Amino acid sequence: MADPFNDQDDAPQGGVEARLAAEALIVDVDGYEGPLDLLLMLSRTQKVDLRKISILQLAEQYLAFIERAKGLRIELAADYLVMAAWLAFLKSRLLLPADPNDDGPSGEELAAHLAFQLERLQAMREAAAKLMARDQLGRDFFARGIPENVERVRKVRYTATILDLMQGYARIRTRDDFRPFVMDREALFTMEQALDRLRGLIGYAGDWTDLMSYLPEGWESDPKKRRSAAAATFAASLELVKAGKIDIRQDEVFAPIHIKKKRDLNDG
Amino acid sequence: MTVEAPQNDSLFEAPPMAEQERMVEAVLFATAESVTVRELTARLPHGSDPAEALVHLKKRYEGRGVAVVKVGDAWAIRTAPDLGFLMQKETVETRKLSRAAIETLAIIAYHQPVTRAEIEEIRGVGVSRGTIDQLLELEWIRFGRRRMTPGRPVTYVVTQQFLDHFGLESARDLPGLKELRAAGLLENRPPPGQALGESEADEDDLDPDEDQGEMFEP
Amino acid sequence: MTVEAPQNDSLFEAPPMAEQERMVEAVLFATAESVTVRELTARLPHGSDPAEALVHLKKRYEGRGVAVVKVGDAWAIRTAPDLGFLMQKETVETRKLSRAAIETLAIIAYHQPVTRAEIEEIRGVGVSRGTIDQLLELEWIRFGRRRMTPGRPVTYVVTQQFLDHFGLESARDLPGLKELRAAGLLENRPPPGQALGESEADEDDLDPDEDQGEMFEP
Repeated sequence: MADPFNDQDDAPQGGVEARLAAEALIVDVDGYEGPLDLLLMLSRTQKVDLRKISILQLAEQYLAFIERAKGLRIELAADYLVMAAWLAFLKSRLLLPADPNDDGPSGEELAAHLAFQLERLQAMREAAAKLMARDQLGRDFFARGIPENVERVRKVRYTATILDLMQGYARIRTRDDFRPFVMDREALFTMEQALDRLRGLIGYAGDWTDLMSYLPEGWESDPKKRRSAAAATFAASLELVKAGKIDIRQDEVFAPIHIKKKRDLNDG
Repeated sequence: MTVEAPQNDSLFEAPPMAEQERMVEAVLFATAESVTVRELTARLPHGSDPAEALVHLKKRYEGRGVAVVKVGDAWAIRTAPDLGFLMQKETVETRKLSRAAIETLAIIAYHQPVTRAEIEEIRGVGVSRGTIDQLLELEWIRFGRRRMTPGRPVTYVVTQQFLDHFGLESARDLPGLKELRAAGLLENRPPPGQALGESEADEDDLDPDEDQGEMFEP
Repeated sequence: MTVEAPQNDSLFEAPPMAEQERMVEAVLFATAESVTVRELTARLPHGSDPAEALVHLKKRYEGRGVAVVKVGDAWAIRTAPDLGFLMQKETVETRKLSRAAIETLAIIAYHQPVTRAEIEEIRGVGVSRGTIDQLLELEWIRFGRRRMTPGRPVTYVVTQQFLDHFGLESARDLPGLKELRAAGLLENRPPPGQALGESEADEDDLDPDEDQGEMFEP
């Protein structure tokens, strides 16, 4: 890479040469990876080890470079200008006696850090070059050309603990209270049961009797049971009417239903 | 290492046979398809004898995990036939048993032998065939004797594997209802408003009140 | 259903070491990728010791056309580097990396785990998103843990594929790493007057010069 700073002495005096030099400069600025990279490039002109570099001199080189670029109307990215401002500040710090009231970092500290940054960047450059010079997969050494397919077999293992089991069981047993639709057989009186009961009892009643008095014992109070027994007994009574065994009557809507054994004609 | 005299009058000597063998080995390994002797000849340094190198290489791999094999008129390195089983990768995934399966399993454990109708009666919801099948496949339940009632329904009982998995000597060692209550396990109330169908619907989903279990932890 | 060998003292004895070596050989030959010892353990019969088998296998291939190489915590078979000239046909043209990408890669490798702000601090210029993306796409870098500093910035580290590509056993084997460390050039040295970590505070803010870096890429 050409060092633009080297042509500083024979700076463009005009004409074609000036334009050519200006073009070269544009190309070179574009070639830099930021101000730190430019500084690193400029530092090489000092032809000393990076550790012995004069930061003051480097700052001057950089500022001169930026001035020249400006003079040639080269557009510089903002961070090049930020670096220029910072280096100008650094330069003044290095040249002027330290202000005892300023507790900020000294010019020497700032210069040392810049030197460290340059050395580190240089070191990373070299490391990158060494890395890329290594033998590389697919270029110098190679992987298997005909890989064989590895079949994937997925297997699921189910787990459960004894606690899961106990909790599961407990959950079911406590759920009983919450079952809304399960037929509770204990509270169910079937029509068959009602028929049996009515057939047995009807003979004793000679006169009209309230159907509700035929409900089985213990089914009258619990509303659930009462409902079931009443429905079954009513259905059974209709069965018996159909069979011609009893008469049934209701005086008005919602009035009690009465039944009576049908008098057997043969009984006289 | 014997250096053979070049067969033809080459300007350069062919590499030693051991070196040629290395080369053939590398080419067979890295090439995406099987390689003919003609191609090997073209790729190896002038004067090489890949056919001979192949003989040596083939011999070297005898009894190894891979073999140098002839495929048509070309050569390749392949897995030894007896090691094909290694070309399978088994991944085991651990999953928690669904709530439906846990409950069904619990009922079978506590009430065995028990029929499917009885399980449904106790759970208050239907038991899907998949749930029973899963437990059978896990070998945690098996068929017991048929019930001597109309329809002669099959019953389910838990297995030795079940006892092993849950660390039980016998199913009778499962804590009874009284103990469950004492342990606070029966005080659990399902979330209010939980309809019956719901628990069935999410049968295979992750247990929605999974974290409720923490309530029970001692 | 297959009954797996019990985890504890196995009913089946592990195969002899020579057989285990064959198996490891077959598995490594069968894939273009590197295989971890953990995966080998999973694929070999129960009770096998692939780590030991690998030691034997590595020795067996010394000086051959292919070599058993360690890549991070995995192993692979690769052709001997001195035979690369035979493989012109296999050479994969890799996209030429920009100077920015190469430097960024080196910085990540030598300074990992490293944040984007730290990379920018070292290079003295913004790192374009495209550069990082390219390295991620190559699978040479991946995200490391977030840095426990304000903004919790992501960090980058190099991958197993990176080690494989550059033939490194581990990131510790990076060329010149020791010397760089001894020279203090891998230290995170904050600019004077700035506390450590402060530079990372604005890490997750949008970088105003984000796309500036791209200007410089060739």
